[in-house]
Amino acid sequence: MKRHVRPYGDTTGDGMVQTSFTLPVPFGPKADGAAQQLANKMGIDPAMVVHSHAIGADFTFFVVYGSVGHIVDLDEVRVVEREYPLLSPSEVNTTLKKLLRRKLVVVGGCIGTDAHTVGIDAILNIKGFAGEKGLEYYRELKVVNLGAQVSVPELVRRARAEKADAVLVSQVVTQRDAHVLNTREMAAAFREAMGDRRPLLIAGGPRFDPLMAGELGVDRVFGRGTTPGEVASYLVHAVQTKKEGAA
Amino acid sequence: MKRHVRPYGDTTGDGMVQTSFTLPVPFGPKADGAAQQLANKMGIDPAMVVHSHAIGADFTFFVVYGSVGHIVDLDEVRVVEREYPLLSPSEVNTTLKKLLRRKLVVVGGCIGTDAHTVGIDAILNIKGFAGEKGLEYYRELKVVNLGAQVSVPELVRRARAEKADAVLVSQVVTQRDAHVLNTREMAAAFREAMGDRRPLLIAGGPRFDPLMAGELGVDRVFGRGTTPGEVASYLVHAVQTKKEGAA
Amino acid sequence: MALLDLDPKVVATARRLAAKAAEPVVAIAKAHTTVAVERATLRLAGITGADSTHRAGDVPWVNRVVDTVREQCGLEHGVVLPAFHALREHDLATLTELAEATAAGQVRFTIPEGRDRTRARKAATAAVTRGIRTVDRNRAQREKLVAKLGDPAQRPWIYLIVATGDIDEDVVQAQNAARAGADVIAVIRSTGQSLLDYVPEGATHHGFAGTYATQENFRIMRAALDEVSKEVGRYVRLTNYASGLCMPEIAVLAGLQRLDMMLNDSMYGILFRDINPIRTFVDQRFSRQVHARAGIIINTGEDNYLTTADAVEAAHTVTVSQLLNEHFAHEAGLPDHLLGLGHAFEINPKVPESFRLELAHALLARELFPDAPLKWMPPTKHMTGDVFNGYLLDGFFNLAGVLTGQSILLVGMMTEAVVTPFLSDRDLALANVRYVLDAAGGLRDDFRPAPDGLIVKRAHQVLGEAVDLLARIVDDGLLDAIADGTFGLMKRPADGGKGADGVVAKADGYCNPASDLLEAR
Amino acid sequence: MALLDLDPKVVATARRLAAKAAEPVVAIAKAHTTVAVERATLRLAGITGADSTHRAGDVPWVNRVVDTVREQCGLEHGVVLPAFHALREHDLATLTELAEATAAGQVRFTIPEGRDRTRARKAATAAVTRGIRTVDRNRAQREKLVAKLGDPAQRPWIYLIVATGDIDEDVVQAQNAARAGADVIAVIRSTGQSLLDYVPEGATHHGFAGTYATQENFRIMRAALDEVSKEVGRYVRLTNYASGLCMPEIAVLAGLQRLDMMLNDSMYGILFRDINPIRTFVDQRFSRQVHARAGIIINTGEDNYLTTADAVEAAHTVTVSQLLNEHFAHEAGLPDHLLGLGHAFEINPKVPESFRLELAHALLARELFPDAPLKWMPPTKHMTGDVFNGYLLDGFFNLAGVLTGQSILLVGMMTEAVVTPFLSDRDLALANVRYVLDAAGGLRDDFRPAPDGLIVKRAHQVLGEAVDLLARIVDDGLLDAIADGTFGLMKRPADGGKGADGVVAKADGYCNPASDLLEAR
Ligand code: B12
Ligand code: B12
Ligand SMILES: Cc1ncc(COP(=O)(O)O)c(C=O)c1O
Ligand SMILES: Cc1ncc(COP(=O)(O)O)c(C=O)c1O
Repeated sequence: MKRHVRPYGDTTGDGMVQTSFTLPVPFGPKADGAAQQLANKMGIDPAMVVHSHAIGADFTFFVVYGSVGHIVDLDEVRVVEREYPLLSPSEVNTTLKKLLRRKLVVVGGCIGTDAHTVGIDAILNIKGFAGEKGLEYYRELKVVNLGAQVSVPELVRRARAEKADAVLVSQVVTQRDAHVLNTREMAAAFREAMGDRRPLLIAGGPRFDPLMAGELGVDRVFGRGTTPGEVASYLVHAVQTKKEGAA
Repeated sequence: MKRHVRPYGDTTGDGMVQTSFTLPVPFGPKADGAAQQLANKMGIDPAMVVHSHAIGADFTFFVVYGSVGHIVDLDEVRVVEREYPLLSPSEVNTTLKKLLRRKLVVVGGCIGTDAHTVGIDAILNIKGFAGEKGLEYYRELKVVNLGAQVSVPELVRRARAEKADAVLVSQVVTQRDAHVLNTREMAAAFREAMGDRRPLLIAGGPRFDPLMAGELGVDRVFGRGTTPGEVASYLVHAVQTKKEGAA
Repeated sequence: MALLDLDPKVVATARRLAAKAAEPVVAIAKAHTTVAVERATLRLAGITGADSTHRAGDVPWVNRVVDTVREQCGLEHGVVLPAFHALREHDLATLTELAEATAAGQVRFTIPEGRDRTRARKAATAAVTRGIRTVDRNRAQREKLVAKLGDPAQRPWIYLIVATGDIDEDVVQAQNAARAGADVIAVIRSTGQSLLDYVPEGATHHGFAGTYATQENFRIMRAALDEVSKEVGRYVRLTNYASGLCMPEIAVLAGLQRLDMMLNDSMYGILFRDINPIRTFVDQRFSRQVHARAGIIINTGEDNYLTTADAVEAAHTVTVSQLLNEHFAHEAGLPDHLLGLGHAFEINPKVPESFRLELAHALLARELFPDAPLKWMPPTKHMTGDVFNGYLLDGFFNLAGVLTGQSILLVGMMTEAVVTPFLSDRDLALANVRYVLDAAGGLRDDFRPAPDGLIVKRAHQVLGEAVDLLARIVDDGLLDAIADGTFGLMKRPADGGKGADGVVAKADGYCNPASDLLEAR
Repeated sequence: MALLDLDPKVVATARRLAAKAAEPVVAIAKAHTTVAVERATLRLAGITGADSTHRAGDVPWVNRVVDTVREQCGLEHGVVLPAFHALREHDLATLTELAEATAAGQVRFTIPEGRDRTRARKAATAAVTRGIRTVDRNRAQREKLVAKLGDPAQRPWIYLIVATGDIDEDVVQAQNAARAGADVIAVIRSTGQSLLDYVPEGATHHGFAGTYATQENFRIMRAALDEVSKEVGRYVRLTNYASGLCMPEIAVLAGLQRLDMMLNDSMYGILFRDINPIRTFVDQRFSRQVHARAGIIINTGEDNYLTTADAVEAAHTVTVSQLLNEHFAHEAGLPDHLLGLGHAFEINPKVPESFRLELAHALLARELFPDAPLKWMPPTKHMTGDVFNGYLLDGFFNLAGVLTGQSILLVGMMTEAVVTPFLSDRDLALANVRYVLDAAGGLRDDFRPAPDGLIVKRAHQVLGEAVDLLARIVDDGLLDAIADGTFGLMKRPADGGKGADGVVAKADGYCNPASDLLEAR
């Protein structure tokens, strides 16, 4: 694979992209010009405003096609690479048993006012996701699923009571950055309540970027399409690392 | 209207845009990261890669949503403003009659290998476009429609033979910039053959930007959605200006 | 014209079983009241406003009064007796004054007896009657406006959501949506509201993924829609949510502000907000009585089951729930033409013949409830970030709505999996609906499911499964069925859930003029 | 199952009139040859390659020979007599050597007489027979591959266009398209090619909005598709264009390189490329004879009329043209199963009930030509830059194809109004088709146009108008009808148009072994 690539329309290097947006400008040639300007600022040049229509008296919607000059440098792409092996459920169980000689305790739920449990259930419930069984299926995991709309204080209390090794929170609603605010609040509460002895903190949801773990104050972030096996494998890896660190 | 505006998703100033493109990169987290990088370079930040799927083994298609930081400055928007009044057919006829005391001769066609006559016919044929009659309907215009795939030499020859006041060419195919190359070639040929006594040169087609007239070497460019009335009114205006210049 | 050839005997059995399954729950609902029912009653009696001096933020006066009454003399006799008795005792002119005095600790609530009781009851009845008259006037006003401006020219009615979190932005979006063709505007609520045990006050601007339901927001939006209704020449309806812990109060506010439809399901709160089942059934009954009086179309929430359960496997649970919702609604006085029973286009599009299966389900609902204004909900679960594909799927959803004669079409958004709708999403979605209605509006005439074909067989199968499940529910009890995860795979035991402590068994002398007036219809 | 209840007598009348209208034109076609027919004959006889020393760029050897023959002794006796005579006279081994000698001015062509004539004829027949055997072998090879790899699992077959202008990029796109589900790949030609009076040579990389049709490009793409056919486990068909001034030659090249379908319309070149009508009808007859021999499905171009004329007003002209194309094809030896008659979804989507009108037109074609592999063309004219809306429209086009049992579905692109398709456009378009086929594949079973409903009435009306128009054409003559703008509103007089000077009236002694062999079938 080449290091430098550009978008591909129908010819290598043509740079073609499609974009659409609304501007708060009445429909007309001036609006098209404004769309063209925006597209140019986005690096699309030449930009073709191929469609525009009025939305009410004050807005115009546009579709623009054109070629961007930007070059993607693949060496500069930062992604959270999975730094641990994907284990099968039985490998997870054997390793955990050896490491801990007790079940690993996982407490999960949706925090804040978020009631989207399907995602966390996909990770935790036996039923699982994408053909993989959820964490409840793993013999060496004890799973406590608190469900929806759990308040942060309640979560901390339950995590403490259950002696949780890991806390998994889901955040699906992202309007006004609710997911970011809630997760930060959660991380701060655990830090305050338990300091270094806090459990592993894991956040997940379709609009999280795994690169955000640091700024959110959690150990790991999982995004859209996560499978239970990835999470179980990570848990093993994290426990292992912790043990090694402690030893 | 404000001078500075940003794209509008659901809140003033949120800057939200949608974009989609393909990168020549195999599907996977790294590809998503590459898409994110490109979106960032386009000024979308934060950028959400909300969808990606493989196209074959070597390409990935993406849909990205996010907020652009760019601000559109409406004062900087350059559009070709109609600097002449829109006239009714009878106004066009009366004015031309007064100005010329003969019919104004218009020669039109699609040049190069372009065979898309619907656009030029929409302007020239009686039937017209968008409820307006075409130029053939105007008593004081003599229209010679050469149809499709007219070569440039043939066009120059006919324009000369007909003593054309204006030559209207249409270009619809734009792949590999065919429209730009053909139009430039046409303008150069008229310049060479007739110098200053060349007829008015008008180009039209859905992917032309009216701002391009200068670089194409023509007097005026009409884009998508042009109506016959606009063209007729422009002809009157141009003839008038020429007369005044000559006087 | 009936296309499925359903057996009327099977249909009658289904209805009989639903009634039987609902019976014990109706009995429970009648035997209890809740803090929310009592607050709703006082709101009908005229209390408004909030205690803005309270350190926990604005607390509505009605909560102060009901909470204090409960503390001091219990709610088992209802709130109006102690409240109106105290009003007279302390010589206060209005309920608001009573509330202020309550907050200041100056009022002592007791259950009046004998003549005091009669007097309090009378005063309360008079006050509540005034409230109900406002509701009646609003209903008449709606009828007048509809007569004058007209209903939408076509079925299905086009139902659009706004969800900015800010009532002022909502107004912009709603008016533009109406101009672009929306017949019904729903203002989605902020994520947290359903678990609040009070109704916020005033105009609000900071909801998360929705705007708070408040009386003032209702008023603002209704006024905005009245304005645009005139402009577009048809009466544009307004919808909100009578659900969550304040279901009955919000129903009252809707009646007072001339809302036209309300999301109001008999089980949604239990299943999807983990609200206590008894609380929900009690609140639900009262709120539906209010809706019946106000002429408000309710919208039920069966679509939600298909977001947590599989739309093919769980298809019959939708039918069962529709039949239960129908029964509860009838029992509370709602006629068929106010029953916006819900269902949804949520089959995984990868399932072979998914579109035909959708048609089977949609047609089954249509033929089971021929006079109900069915609400047809768009794909959500299988929408992805591929907005092109989403736009297509929404087009086929629209077509299914047209082919099966749905009454209210909730317009799907291509950005369903991405964000709450952009202005342009709504506009594009309406263009999609318009295309389908214009281009294929009459295609229903040419749609004749093959007898014994996939569609007919599937509809019969779902109905059969629904009857079986209803029989099991009759045997086990509806509350146990809910506890077992029958609906949407959510398991909700009867004694669990939020708001259970707001439920109160009625005493023998329980008095509630609102219930009496509404029940008397 | 017939849904329209067409009157078999009216249908028979329509066919009878079409045959009558075509008759004089067939007579003209038989009485003439063209430079292109003669070149095609020589190509069958084995000539290949080009004169790359010529200052005007590569000139195919076949053009040098035919032009020189014409100059020196005319073409009215056909090219093979003078050519093969010269071969022997000058003792040359191959036609290519003859061409080189011709270019060097060393050959003098004459019409052989007596034994010379017989010898030349025999040699030519032997050579042409070898060419035809290659065509036969390719046909057999196709049958073998189809038997081994299989045909597409579903109808309609999915037909996709590639149009990069560069054969190498085309290969990438075509293979990916096949992997994503395409059953047929069409390589669109460069804008200018149809007016070239020669076929370019070799692999090409610089077409405008399409790739030149050359023998080498055909070979490259067929090989690439053979490769991907194995991978995807079904025989992926290849399409190109036997149209323009080189129609017969390209038909021959297609037969020699095992192409599977060819765009080949009896009037397209006249109407949309302003090619001389007589030239077109002569070339068309020969090319169809070649296609018949090669087992190549032809695709006709009625869709184009609806881009210049209105799809509702001109619907009957499509039917008339299909009937004419059918007749010309039958006359040239093509059986029904090779007749990919064209029609299109081009009604303005703003027209009320546009989708049902599309269904009426599509079903009419289906029932008029039950055994023809109809080619169903997507919306193009009413596609705009609103790609979301375009994607939806394409979805309904796909649905119309499924509901009316079309055989070959040309996949529409959301960027139709913008650019020649991007890689991703094709991929998204295929996802659209897949959704519709999977989700609604069987919906045809439930589609029963209401008797006397809009669809049935419209179909009858269009057929009626077609019969009336055919009657008028029989009276006025087809050539005059074309001159009057009957089809696609394009007016093309019989003596106008490009390539007229390439038409030659056959002399009595005209000799063309290819015609003889093909005619003899
Ligand atoms: C189902 C659904 C609901 C159901 C939820 C039922 C339930 N019990 O969960 C119901 C109908 C109740 C609902 C209600 C609402 N919803 Co909702 N809903 C959806 C929907 C259609 C699907 C979500 C889903 O289930 N996805 C499937 C799961 C498997 O995917 P996932 O959540 O991404 O999870 C995966 C990964 O992200 C990851 N993951 C997720 N969490 C975690 C946690 C951990 C620890 C790990 C490791 C991994 C992980 O693993 C999972 C498997 O891969 C989406 C739209 C869509 N198509 O995405 C809207 C959507 C999420 N809802 C939305 C909204 C706004 C609401 C409401 C607030 C609307 C309202 N105002 O009434 C309400 C209220 C809900 C509330 N209080 O939170 C918005 C959110 C907008 C935003 N970005 O802010 C969406 C995007 C729709 C929209 N466009 O408006 N909703
Ligand atoms: C109709 C059509 C055809 C018809 C043309 C029939 C005819 N006699 O014109 C047929 C079927 C023959 C055809 C063939 C081809 N087409 Co074509 N065709 C179209 C289509 C569907 C519509 C164009 C149209 O008629 N628009 C309506 C008219 C009224 O609009 P308009 O042209 O924009 O004109 C307006 C203005 O632009 C302006 N205007 C235009 N010209 C002028 C001139 C003057 C002087 C003025 C003042 C104004 C003016 O005024 C008009 C009225 O407002 C478009 C796709 C689309 N939806 O746009 C593809 C399209 C233009 N075709 C395309 C192609 C590639 C071809 C082919 C080359 C394909 C092939 N390789 O075989 C062939 C060959 C044609 C050739 N040699 O040029 C591409 C061009 C891609 C590109 N941007 O380069 C398009 C965009 C489709 C696509 N996405 O691939 N086509
Ligand atoms: C029936 C019903 N009620 C209420 C709601 C809204 O939820 P909440 O009560 O959380 O505002 C929904 C959500 O779509 C619903 O379907
Ligand atoms: C029947 C037919 N032939 C040929 C063509 C291709 O045109 P050209 O001959 O210019 O390559 C088309 C275009 O779509 C067509 O429909």
